[in-house]
Amino acid sequence: MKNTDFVVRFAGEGGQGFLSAAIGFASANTKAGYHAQTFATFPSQITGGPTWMQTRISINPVLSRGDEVDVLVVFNEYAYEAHKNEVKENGFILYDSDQLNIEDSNKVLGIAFEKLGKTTGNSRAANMVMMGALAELVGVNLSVLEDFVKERWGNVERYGEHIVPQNIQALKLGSKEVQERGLKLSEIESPKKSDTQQIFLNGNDAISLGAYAAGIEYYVGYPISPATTILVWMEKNLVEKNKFVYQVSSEIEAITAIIGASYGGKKSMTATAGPGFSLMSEGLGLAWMAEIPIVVVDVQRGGPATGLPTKTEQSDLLSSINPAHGDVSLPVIAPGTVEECFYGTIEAFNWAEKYQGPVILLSEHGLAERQQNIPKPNISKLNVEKRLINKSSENYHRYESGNISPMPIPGLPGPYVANASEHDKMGDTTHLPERHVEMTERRFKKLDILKNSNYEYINAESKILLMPWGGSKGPSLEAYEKLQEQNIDIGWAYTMFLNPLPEKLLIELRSKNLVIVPELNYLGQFSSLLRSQNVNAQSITQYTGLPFKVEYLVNKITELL
Amino acid sequence: MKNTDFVVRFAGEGGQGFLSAAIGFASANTKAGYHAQTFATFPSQITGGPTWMQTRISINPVLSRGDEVDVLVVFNEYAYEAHKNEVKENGFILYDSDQLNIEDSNKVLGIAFEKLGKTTGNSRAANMVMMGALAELVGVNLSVLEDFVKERWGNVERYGEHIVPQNIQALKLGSKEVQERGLKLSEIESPKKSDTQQIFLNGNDAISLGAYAAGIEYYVGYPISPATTILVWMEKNLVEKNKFVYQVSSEIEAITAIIGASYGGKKSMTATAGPGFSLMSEGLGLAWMAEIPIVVVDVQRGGPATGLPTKTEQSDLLSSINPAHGDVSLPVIAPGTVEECFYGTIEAFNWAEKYQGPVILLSEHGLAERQQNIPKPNISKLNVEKRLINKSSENYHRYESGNISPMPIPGLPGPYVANASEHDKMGDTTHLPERHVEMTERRFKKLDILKNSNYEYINAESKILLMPWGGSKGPSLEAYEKLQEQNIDIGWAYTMFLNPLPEKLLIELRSKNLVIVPELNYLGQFSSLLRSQNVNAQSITQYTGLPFKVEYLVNKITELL
Amino acid sequence: MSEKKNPEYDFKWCPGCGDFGVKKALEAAIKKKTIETEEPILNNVIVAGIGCSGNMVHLLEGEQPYGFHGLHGRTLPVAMGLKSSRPELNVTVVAGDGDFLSIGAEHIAPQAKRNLDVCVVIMDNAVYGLTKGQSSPTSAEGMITSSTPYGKTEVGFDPLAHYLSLGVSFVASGLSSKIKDLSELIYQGMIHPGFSIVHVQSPCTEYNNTYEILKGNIKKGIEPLAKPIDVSHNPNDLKQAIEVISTPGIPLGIIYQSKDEPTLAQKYENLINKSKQKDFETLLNSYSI
Amino acid sequence: MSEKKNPEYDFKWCPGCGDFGVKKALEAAIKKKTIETEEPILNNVIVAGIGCSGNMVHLLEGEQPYGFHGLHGRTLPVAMGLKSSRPELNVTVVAGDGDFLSIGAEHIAPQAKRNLDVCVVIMDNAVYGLTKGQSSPTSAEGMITSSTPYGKTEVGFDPLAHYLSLGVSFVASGLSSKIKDLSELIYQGMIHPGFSIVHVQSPCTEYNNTYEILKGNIKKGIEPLAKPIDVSHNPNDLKQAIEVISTPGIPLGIIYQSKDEPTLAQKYENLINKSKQKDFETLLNSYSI
Ligand SMILES: Cc1ncc(C[n+]2csc(CCOP(=O)(O)OP(=O)(O)O)c2C)c(N)n1
Ligand SMILES: Cc1ncc(C[n+]2csc(CCOP(=O)(O)OP(=O)(O)O)c2C)c(N)n1
Ligand code: SF4
Ligand code: SF4
Ligand SMILES: [Mg+2]
Ligand SMILES: [Mg+2]
Repeated sequence: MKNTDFVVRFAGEGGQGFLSAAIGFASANTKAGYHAQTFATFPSQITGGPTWMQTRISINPVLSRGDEVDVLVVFNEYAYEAHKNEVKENGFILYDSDQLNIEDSNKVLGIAFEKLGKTTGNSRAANMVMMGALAELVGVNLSVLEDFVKERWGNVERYGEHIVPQNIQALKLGSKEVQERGLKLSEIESPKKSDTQQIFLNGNDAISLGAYAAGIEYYVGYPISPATTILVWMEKNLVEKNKFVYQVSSEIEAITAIIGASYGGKKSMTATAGPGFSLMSEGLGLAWMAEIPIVVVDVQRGGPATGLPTKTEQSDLLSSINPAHGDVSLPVIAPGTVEECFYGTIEAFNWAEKYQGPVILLSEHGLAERQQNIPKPNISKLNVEKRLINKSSENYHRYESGNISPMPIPGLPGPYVANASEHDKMGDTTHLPERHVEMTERRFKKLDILKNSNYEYINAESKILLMPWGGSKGPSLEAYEKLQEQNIDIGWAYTMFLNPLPEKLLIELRSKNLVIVPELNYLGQFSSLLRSQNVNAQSITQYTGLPFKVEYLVNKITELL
Repeated sequence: MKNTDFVVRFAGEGGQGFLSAAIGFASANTKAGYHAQTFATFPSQITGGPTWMQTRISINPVLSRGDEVDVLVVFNEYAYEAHKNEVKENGFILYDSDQLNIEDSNKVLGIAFEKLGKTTGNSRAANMVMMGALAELVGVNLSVLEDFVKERWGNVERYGEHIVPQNIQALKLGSKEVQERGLKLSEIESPKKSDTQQIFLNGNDAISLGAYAAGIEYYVGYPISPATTILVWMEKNLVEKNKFVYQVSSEIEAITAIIGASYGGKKSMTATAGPGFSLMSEGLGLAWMAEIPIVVVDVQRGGPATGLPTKTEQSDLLSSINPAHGDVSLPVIAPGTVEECFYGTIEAFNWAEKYQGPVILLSEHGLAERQQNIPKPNISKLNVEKRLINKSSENYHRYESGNISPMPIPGLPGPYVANASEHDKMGDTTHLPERHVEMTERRFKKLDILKNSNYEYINAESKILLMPWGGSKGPSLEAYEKLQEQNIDIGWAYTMFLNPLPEKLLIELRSKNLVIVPELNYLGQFSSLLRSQNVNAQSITQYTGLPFKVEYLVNKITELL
Repeated sequence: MSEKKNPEYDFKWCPGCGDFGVKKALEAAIKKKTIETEEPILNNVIVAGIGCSGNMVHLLEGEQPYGFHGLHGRTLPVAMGLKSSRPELNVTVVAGDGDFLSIGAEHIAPQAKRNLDVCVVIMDNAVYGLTKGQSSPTSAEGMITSSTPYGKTEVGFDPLAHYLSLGVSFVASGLSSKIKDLSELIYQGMIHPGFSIVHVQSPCTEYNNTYEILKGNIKKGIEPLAKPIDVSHNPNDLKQAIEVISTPGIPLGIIYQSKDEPTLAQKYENLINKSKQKDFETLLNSYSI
Repeated sequence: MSEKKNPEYDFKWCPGCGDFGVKKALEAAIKKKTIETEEPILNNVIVAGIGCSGNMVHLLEGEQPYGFHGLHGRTLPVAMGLKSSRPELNVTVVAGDGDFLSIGAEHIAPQAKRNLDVCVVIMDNAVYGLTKGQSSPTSAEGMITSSTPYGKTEVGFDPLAHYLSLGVSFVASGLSSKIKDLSELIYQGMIHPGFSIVHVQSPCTEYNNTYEILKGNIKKGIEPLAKPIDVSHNPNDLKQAIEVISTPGIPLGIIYQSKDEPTLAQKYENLINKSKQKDFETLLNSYSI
């Protein structure tokens, strides 16, 4: 039987340049029609330090990073020691035999990458030798990599005419080394060519593209891992007429500036991570109170406080719904895949305009740093909400109607005061009890507009549901499929719309005996929210800074059944 | 039958000086052995504007402000119009007949306060005439006020020898006016002299005194209503050797400075209200992460955002338990009476030292501005926790033992790094998954130490419990007593220790069919927390900026039974 | 006294409060600006801080501009968001000394370095009015307030020197009781292309009544502390500006005004010229495999 | 290279990073201070910001002082809490230009006005190192970074002028590669009674390598930008100090040092003398009825 997927891990020291090789390998395979997902953890230091990245290649869409490693490529001794135990029983470890000296076993495979590469005449072909060896080991047709090489370096004017044949030669040398030793995983099935075009990107790129598709006009932010790349993307791509992007001096400036811009009529966003998000508490309350649409992206990292900047966690849920003092309940959308990062961002902008207030897009390190292929979005099919703008002239009252009212925009009719204190219909401060009642109810009633969102719901008859959120979706879905294979009676529910939950889904959840929530935090934050909404929910938690493994979930779920 | 209590309301324009008369009246009655509680709302403007204050006098400890008014004293037309409808069927309205012209009815009583006052030779005796009239109306023995006058102005060197007889004369004139017209509520019973000495103060004073009793050494804060008076108290009373108090430049400076001071070994506190509390989010996460004991007082006001600075609300509960990103669950103590403000503050300091982390004291405007008599605390009976300080010399590791470890203090042995990033046993940054697991569990396990606190639990057999929190305790208890009189089967549970809840109480709560939670917010924040802890709880909410009325609660509770 | 826009609004300044004068001056400046530039009043936005001063935004009489009354200390970033996205608006910030120089102090330098084209009017009463009389950065060392019962231990903050050192491109100093002069200063700040601050002495009659000190009292032989700047002063000269603020007393008038310093909007315009126009499809295609 | 205190600590500066030099200088200054004042090393606390620079607190070698590694931008208030409550400690702040001058900028003026007696060592590389190369306040206008791909539109911030204008009572400027000189500056800052800032040029070899510009390169004919201050300079004279920083280039040495300005601790001492000793019973009795 052929394999349907495999996992290759590359491990060494930051700066050794193997990361681009790893991404190149993933990308080459996606070009051939395979699906790929990368996973990496970095130390917080800038250069050097133990670094690794793995790529899972599959004939099906990849749900998780892969529990175990089929082939490990190591670039130093430390990497070998740190990772050797995660290689599968029948997997392989590959290394440059001139650089490392690893005790021999039938698992371990030393090839003189560097030396063989140089024989092609290209002094930098070592990685190509390595990739050729890899392809042979995992049973990927060498032509997949050859095509990649041709496209990547095919521009003769730029790269000269030698580089392509040299690299192909290197690929072959690597492949031959492996062939000669007769080592091989069982072959992988040929890719099923998908009928939709694919793009290959990470979660933060997907969020940035989603914001662009939703018509973002204003972005300011302050650098913070793992959200910085969104700022960098915007700085590159949002410098346009009638748009504005800026690195501001703090997260407090960021949140209040985007509120100012949105008050001025612009679709506005900022992105941050935990520490910056906490600093935005007061500003988020202002946007809620004054009813100003904004999108705030929180790319979660390990918390609390400065926490674990380069590790993943899903522990900002409680504080993103209720970040500030007073009665607030912020809408939260938590994408679970790179694709959902794109569509979830568009929905976040739509929600902000629909209910006229702040929306939190709750992403996470594990999505931000993951490279993945997804179907290329079709622009013409995207639904983008426009702002409802007031045009009526005389004595318009911004906060009068019981529900959503068109927003007046400076320069246009309907001047009012956007007010963080309790206010009357034109925005002037008031302390009248009946006004606080009226306005509080107005602010909460608007949330009803957001309660008809999509959700996944499979095997609805089962009295027990598996319901992960955010980036735990992938490993949970894979676990769910494993349980289905074992004919275990369990249902599946999922939505990225965490607050407010889709109304119909909530009714379903309440009818279950148990809703199992895999989530990457200590408190079991989502299950706790579900219980407060009268759902009998229980969490499977993990707080290691790493995503779930599928096997772990299968075991834990089975224990709960 | 004699009355057991009555309510007098004084209403006019800020600056008219009747507020001190109102407090004087309350204080005079407490001197005689009555119990008193004042209640006031102020406009946010500084001088002028509609202002009122009411005093409830009783032979029993006063639980709530009193739903209805027995006697209304008005100082202008607007006050008459605004308050007349809250006077009881058989109540009275008192005013200065030379200043106001109010249509006559048998309820309304004009007396020439000013003019009569002047006849005593003291040009400022108008308020004394008014108080004399009041005493006669409500059936308080005039000697109560005479004693008050003697004590207040008895210092002959300071006030001269005329003022006391003049004021007593004024009291008598007022009293006589009322007598002559034959108006009177039914008489109030004589006070039961209590055997403990009483003091008369408001909630913020009680918090300040509590902090002092607990050994506070460091206070910095930033002004904000309704917490400012705590800062002002400290500025007056904490300027001492080895103590420090300062007005700093923002709430962010306040929270991080008290963390620095506590790291240095000092018992530290700050006080704020909603907007300032939101700004402290990140700092609170730091204290949790680095395990630094601090007390943060949040005197709640109407929210969200700038909200309703001069009105009361209980809407910061969710954000005080979970103010910041990441896995945190801050201990929260919410006093329900002025007395509990005192003892709750001591407990907050004790908790901070016991579990070595931040503790939130959640008070509210309604407590801060309420003057009340409480039994004078007995210093010798107070339990005050001292800091557990490390003294061991060699290679001490601050975060090593599984549980609480003594804190090293700069200058003493055991240097370590207090670290907001995840850390190892000596406080150095680490990203190791096993360390994040170990330290996260360490931080949460410490909360167990706090789970054996006191609680009230009455009529334990009932399957339905009434369980208010914070300042809603008083009116709820009064409602509970009314329900008891009606022989309705309902139990009572109460604690100021909201997070973590006393373990035994939580077990009890889980065994109930219904726990009814009166609370002053929209979301039903405490019942939602209880539900998340598997308690079948439901809220009675109110979000007017005002405290509950007893009658309202009785009706709402009855509906739920 | 100001007529309320609507009967529910429940804030009034105390009798004699300096902010009344600032209100009149601001109203006149806005009026002049709308007339001179022929721009509609609706192009005006008042961004207010939290303090007695910030209530300005609700108390303005006559034809109403837009208003934003947000958080304590955050006027400038709100104004930054608004002005950088809508450069055609006339954005005026009103705030108190506590709001602007204590909790909001961090926001001044960035706007100065960017040269954001907004006009800031600070009502300095050297005290926290709305929270009932605590010390503020501009309170003098030794001053007794409710939060400094034994005297303030911080050196009083010199706002004008601070603005100049940060490179604020228009700095003026006014007195709330000199309404006409003040109005002209605010107007000049509004039309100045760049970051403008009009720092106004606006006494708090309730907690820090400085009228007599500022205006002097001939009968009592008290010299006025606040005096108009000599007409010979050239505000384009930074050195002269520094000298003006270094002489004792409070100078009234335009202290400094830079010439031809590009505004943030102009600088951003240059960036746009450097960058290539994008469209969504192109961006998407850069991720093609 | 620095030996790690323990094997778990997983941060190292990049090869050539300026912060290595600062580390050595700081170690030497602490050593000298403990010897000269005969105070134990345990009386030293290093309060660090978040940035490559802040990792200093974990990388110090030898006998260990206490450390505090908290939040981005909040070194000064932590130091304020610590020093105002424990005046006998030697508190040193280490932070980067982003930490100190951007997100933490609001905290400088208050400490200057209070004259809090701590010594601040800023590692200025004119870039955000730890977040991988965005612009910082001290980046020059026009500089290309990952967050300013078309050039920075803000005027570069002049930290030394800023410190002087705020009244910081000791201001020095150092270069990370001149370890001995730098160490002496830090030592002087530590023993100066009052708020001291030693602002260090500490190049980031990864994102903004300015070694050549700062130190010059004779072969290429590049003059050094950083030059020692002339020995004739009198640092007690503020006017001279302003002149020193106004001449082109980066001056190295003590720029300004005030004389006899009381520290916060001294001022607070005066307050205590004014206030009456209280005890709990007396306070309680003031509420008696
Ligand atoms: C975050 C926050 N902290 C504190 C407050 C309370 N507060 C309201 S106004 C004010 C100070 C007002 O002083 P200033 O800015 O000088 O204005 P003024 O009232 O004197 O005009 C403060 C501290 C608040 N609203 N928000
Ligand atoms: C509140 C908050 N915002 C942002 C960050 C992310 N962050 C970490 S270091 C840093 C900037 C570092 O620059 P600098 O202070 O100049 O130090 P350097 O790394 O250059 O030494 C930032 C923005 C954070 N940790 N906390
Ligand atoms: S308190 Fe002072 S600043 Fe506030 S309104 Fe009254 S006089 Fe004006
Ligand atoms: S990124 Fe720059 S500042 Fe950070 S360690 Fe490397 S060289 Fe030093
Ligand atoms: Mg003020
Ligand atoms: Mg830097």
